[in-house]
Amino acid sequence: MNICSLIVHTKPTLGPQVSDRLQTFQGVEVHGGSEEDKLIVTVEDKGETVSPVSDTMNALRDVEGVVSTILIYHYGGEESMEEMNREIN
Amino acid sequence: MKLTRREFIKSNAVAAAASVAGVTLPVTKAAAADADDGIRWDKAACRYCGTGCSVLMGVKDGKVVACQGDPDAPVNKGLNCIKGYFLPKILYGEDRLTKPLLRKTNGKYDKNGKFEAVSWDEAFKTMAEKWIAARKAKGPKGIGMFGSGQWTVWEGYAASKLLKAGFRSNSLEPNARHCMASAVGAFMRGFGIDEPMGCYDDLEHADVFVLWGANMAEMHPILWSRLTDTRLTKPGCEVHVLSTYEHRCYELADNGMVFEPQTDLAILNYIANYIIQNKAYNKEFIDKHVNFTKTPTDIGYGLRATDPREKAAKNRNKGKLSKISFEEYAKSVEPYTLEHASKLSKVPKDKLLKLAKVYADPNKKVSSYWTMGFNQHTRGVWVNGLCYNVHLLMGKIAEPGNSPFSLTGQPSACGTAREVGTFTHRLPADLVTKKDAHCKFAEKTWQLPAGTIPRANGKTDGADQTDISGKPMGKTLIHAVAMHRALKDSKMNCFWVMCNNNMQAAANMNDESYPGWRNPDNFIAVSDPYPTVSAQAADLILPTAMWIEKEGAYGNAERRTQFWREQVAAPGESKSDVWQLMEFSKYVKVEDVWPADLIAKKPEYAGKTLYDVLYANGQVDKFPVEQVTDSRGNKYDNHESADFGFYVQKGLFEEYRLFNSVKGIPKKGHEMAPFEAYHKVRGLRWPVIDGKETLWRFREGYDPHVAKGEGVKFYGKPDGKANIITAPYEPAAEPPDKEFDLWLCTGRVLEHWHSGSMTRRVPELYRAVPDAVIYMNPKDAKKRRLRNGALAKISSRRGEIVCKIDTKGRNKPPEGLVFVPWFDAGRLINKLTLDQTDPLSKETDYKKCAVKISRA
Amino acid sequence: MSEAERKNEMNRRRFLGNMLKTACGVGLVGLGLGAYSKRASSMPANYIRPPGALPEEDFLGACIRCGLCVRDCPYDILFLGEVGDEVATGTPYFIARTGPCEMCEDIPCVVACPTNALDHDLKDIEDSRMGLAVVIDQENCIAFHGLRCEVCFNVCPIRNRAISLDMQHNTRSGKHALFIPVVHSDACTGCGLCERACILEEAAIKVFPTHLAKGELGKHYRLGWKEKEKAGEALVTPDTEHRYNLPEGMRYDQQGEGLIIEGEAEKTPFSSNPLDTLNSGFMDK
Amino acid sequence: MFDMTTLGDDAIAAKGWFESHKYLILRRLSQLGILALFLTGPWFGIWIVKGNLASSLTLDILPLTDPYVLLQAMLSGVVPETAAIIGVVIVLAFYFLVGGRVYCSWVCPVNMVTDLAAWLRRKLGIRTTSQISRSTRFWMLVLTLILPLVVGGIVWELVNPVSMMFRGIVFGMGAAWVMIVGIFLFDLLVAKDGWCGHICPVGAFYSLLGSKSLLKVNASQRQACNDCMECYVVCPEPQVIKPALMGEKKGLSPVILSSDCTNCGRCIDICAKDVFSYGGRHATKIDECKREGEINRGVRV
Repeated sequence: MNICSLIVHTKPTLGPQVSDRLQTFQGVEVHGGSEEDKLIVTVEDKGETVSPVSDTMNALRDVEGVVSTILIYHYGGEESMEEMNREIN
Repeated sequence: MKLTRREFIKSNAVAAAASVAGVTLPVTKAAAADADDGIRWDKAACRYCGTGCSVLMGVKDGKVVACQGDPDAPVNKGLNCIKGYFLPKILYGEDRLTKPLLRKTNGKYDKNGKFEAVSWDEAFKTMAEKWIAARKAKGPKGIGMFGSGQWTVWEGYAASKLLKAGFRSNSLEPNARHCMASAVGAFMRGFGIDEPMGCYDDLEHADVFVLWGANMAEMHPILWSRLTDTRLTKPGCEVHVLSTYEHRCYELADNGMVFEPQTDLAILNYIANYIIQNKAYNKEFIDKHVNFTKTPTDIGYGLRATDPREKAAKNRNKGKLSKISFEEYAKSVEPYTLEHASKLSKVPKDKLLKLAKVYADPNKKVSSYWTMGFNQHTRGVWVNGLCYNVHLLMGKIAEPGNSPFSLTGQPSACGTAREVGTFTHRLPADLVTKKDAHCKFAEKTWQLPAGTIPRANGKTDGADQTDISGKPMGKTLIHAVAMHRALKDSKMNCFWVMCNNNMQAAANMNDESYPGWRNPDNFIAVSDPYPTVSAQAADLILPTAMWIEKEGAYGNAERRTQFWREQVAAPGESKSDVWQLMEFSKYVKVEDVWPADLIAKKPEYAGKTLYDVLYANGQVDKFPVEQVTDSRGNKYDNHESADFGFYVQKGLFEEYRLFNSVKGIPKKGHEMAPFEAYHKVRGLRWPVIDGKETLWRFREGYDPHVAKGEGVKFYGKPDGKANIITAPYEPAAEPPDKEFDLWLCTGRVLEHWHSGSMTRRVPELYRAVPDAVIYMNPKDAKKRRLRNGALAKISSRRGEIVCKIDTKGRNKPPEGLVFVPWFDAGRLINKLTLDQTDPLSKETDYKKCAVKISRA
Repeated sequence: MSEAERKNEMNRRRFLGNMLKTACGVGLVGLGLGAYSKRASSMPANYIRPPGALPEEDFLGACIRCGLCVRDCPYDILFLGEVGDEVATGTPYFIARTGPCEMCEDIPCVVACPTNALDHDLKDIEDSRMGLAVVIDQENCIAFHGLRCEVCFNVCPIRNRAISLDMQHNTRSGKHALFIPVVHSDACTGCGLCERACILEEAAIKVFPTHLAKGELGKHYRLGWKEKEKAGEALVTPDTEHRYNLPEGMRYDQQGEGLIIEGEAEKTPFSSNPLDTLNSGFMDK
Repeated sequence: MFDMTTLGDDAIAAKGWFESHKYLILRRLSQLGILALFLTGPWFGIWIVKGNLASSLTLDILPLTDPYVLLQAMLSGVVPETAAIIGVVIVLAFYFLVGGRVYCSWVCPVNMVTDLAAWLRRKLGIRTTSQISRSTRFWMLVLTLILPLVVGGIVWELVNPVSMMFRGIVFGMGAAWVMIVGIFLFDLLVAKDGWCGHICPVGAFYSLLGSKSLLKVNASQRQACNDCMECYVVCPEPQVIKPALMGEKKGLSPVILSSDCTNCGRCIDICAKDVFSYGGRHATKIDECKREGEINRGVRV
């Protein structure tokens, strides 16, 4: 499965609106930064062999109000979903 | 916190992105994953001073393991002083008391026995027997309770109810009597309502700060850092500092003045005179909002009536105001010329002039701060008032930056001691026992038969109130210092000291406090978490759950009420003060303390315990036990609720709130938000009306009690006008003479709080400042052939102790004065102090008595 | 060679041989000792010599390890190095964190010293330089975060001179000040009272031997303003007067604030404080 | 070889146990007594003597300073304080009179260790010898005095077991006991009287200091010698006995003149025939006189 985090720069003051739009994408979650117009976004898939993550990321770029997206962190592992959902502490 | 691997990776991803973007995320799993050390964080108000910093306490496995300043608290923004830094450690001193201890010989209570562990039941049975007997035999003043500005709000309220309604006694005093009574007196005389009109935001808005007998640098460390910051960042900002010795505030002072003790009275009158002479006063303000009055003079020093100084006083203890004109007022301050003030105070003229000018400059916003220098003063009410006079003359009051501000020493001096009626003369919400109507309102609110609460003069509707003995009540008021005298004289036989260390704190230990407590006729109970000096001198010690071992609320100096939840359980059999008060009330029946004619007015109370009448009254116990939970789902215990079967704290607070909210309240202005609201905020500054806080009182726009167009209204007074009260300079009770040739001033240090019962159990704080020292001028030391660090004997007419001399330390007294802090249980400076009080406020003056020092 | 001669010769050889062996052996011991003494003269940074101690090399020569200073210390803070300690055996030291020098005015340890290893010329304890306090951990010192601690400042016996508080704006909280402790080497005696009092688990202010604690400016460089102050005048002749092309109402202060727009300061001829006007005589104008 | 099992039996038979251990007991009392004077302060708060053997102050009046240590310090460039100078003069005068190595046998705490080693050696019959020359200590002495010049510090005192042991007992031992055990094992297993008799430069220094001292052991009754050899066995510096005991034919004085002699009195104790006694350096005349009591009084003085 894949988990990525991105910084999505938005046009000034459009942070909250863009944030709402991004939330509608499958596997996308916005964690904050809408006030700074720098959204902290994660994109994840469900462990499919052909990951939709890169498609999602490309799609994000086309959302209205988005200036740029920067990939910060990428995790790509072979674990099964059961493993991923096991509690670690 | 449980976390899946998936969430963990995701949170790392989020944290990485957030740190690159420089975005601060709300507390999410990102942060939690990084620092998931199993610690539960919750807010609380700091245990120590009246500043009211908010702290976050970290609990793990039932123990407080961590703390931090609350970054979201407006008062301290995540900061703490050195005492706050060590908050968790005050709970875990090695010598915590965990069992009730009673002096016994051969298994029976004995005043001279050794302390033995007893059950709570035995403790309260023994105590109730003594209390009921003393109440019957000696009347309403035969018993007494000495509480605290460190009590939580509901503890003070429960105590007020137990004593005033239950035992029908006004013998309830808080240690705030030693601390804030003069401030209260002046607020009531000047404005008719207690507590400052401004708030801490004045610290950012003032152009000039004047410190009158307040060592904020050490005593209110966080407020001082705010004041300092304004001084550093605001162009033209000035700091004026006045005290009887040079302390750490002088490091920042633009105009530092050391004055001869007691002459603050003259300096303030000089400033008023300067303003009037230069016609700088705000005429419009005076005309609209101020009455001029005078107070009787030559009023004595609150000593025992047999003292020659009392016999010589013409108007002993008198304080009734009489109206005068502005011209008469102007004439009364006329003698206080610059020359006269400078000569009396020994402050150079240019410095006094500089000070007078900033007050007189209409374009400069001036905030005056004071603490014990004003309050612990045999003319404390006067001197508080003289400061208000200056502000009122200029109209520099009740607006941002223009603020006469009385700082408090204790965490809930305002919230508890003052607001819920723990003084002998007070009832909740500024009501007083002197007024029949106030008492009747309280009786109605408390569902008591009319005439239950003892009136100050023992009369209701003009008729004597009957006591349990069948005799008339008589006069019922007794203040803290008088309590110790009554104990010594066997007039009071039972005394319960709770949440403070009055043996160490009260003045003249050798002649009054100790003989009173150890008087064979008396039974002294002390509730404390630690074996303090007071506990040592007691007959029964009740182990107490402290601070965050119970759900609590404090009200700080800016009228901010802050709540916290119970964070951890208390050790052993320790119980909170509110539990002790309520549990004890189960051991007393109505018949034990009320006369038959009173019970006859409410026959349903016959045969009931005070607990049933006061707490299980359908009002306090109306909120069922609930699981206390915060917004993040963390669960908290509440031992009191579990033990009594209802939500004790909520019940008490909501009943107290009736005094501020029901129709027909005798006094408005103390409105509080509902119980629930406080758990969701870092405190609210009352009056809280429609959920909105009040920052500055008495001013239109800021205070909803001031109607549109009124501008300023001092609504505590019936005519809406504040009082300017003229009072002269009068000398101190015990100035130095040939034999006792030095002034003694006592006080605190930054590292230790009050009697040191908590801070001295923190090894680091103890190491930082282990013992009390005598701060002394090097010249005075040399005259007595004493070197820095030498041991010296300091003695007064009443006692002596041995301390080290410090001529190079943080406090630099002028020649002729020494300063000794009182935190040190090993060097009890209150053996030396004189039990002199302000005759009006009855507050002790710990700042001025005569001592001598010689080599030990 | 006769038997006796041979015997003599043998004896002589043996004697010479023995002597050589002994000399070599002792020489080796000497080398070893020399090397050991170099190692032993490096002390741990938290070991501080008593007041008046000579510079370490001289001190090791002068101290005869008698322990009289240890005995005469009224606060019993001094120890003698023991074998295995990382300090020259038998020489006195103290550890500030556990037992700092209490700065006795009569300096009994120095008086006790029979060899001047503790310099008898030290008469005023405030002149001693046992080491130098350093606020070594500015990340953990809570004063740097704005907490009101200042314990080191408060316990310092050379009040306000050895440690002062530098008051600064707290940009994080926006409305509090920071009270930053700053040590001044011209007054700090290295007594270590601050280190003992530091309330952190591990002290953020520590006393080190001066050579460890102090930096040194490159010998070639001078601080211009200090040199000027020392000399009492500029080292190089000051400039002749500067003149500038400026529009009306502007001034230029070369040494001070640069461009000055005049006429902004006073909006009216009156002081903002009417008392200034009221109190100033108008007759003598 | 010599029968170790009967060592001293003759003396005990002739003089009784106490008389044949008199000086041993007196020496132990002296060594322990000196330690005790230093220890009453730290142990009981009764301050008789402060400091240690390097330098001390008795009853806050009498300074005493070890000349050997001070000499090392001065060689590293130190000008001592008056107290130290007075202290050194007193000590020098004392040892000059009674014999430098009196320090070794009556004061030095290491002596107790090496004596124990020697005694055990005899009991266990260990007979190892080493090639170390007795002159090594003088080389060592020279070395310890050169090192301060070269290195600039009192180097020897970093390792000197003598001062280390005394200081260790008075101030705290640390790992110094390793050193002492080392000496013990060295003396026990490697060389008879290895430390005191061969290596210790302190002894060498005091030996030189006492080369002209007045108090000496005198084989005044050497005619009575029955050649039992026991004095040689117990003597830590046996080479010093022969000239005095056997030198009658060569016309040598019965006084043991060698400054290596520590004036310990072991030979006096062990001799069943009372050959030895304390006497003055020039006491040949007393050779004829048998008034032991008088001589003993002299010792006490």
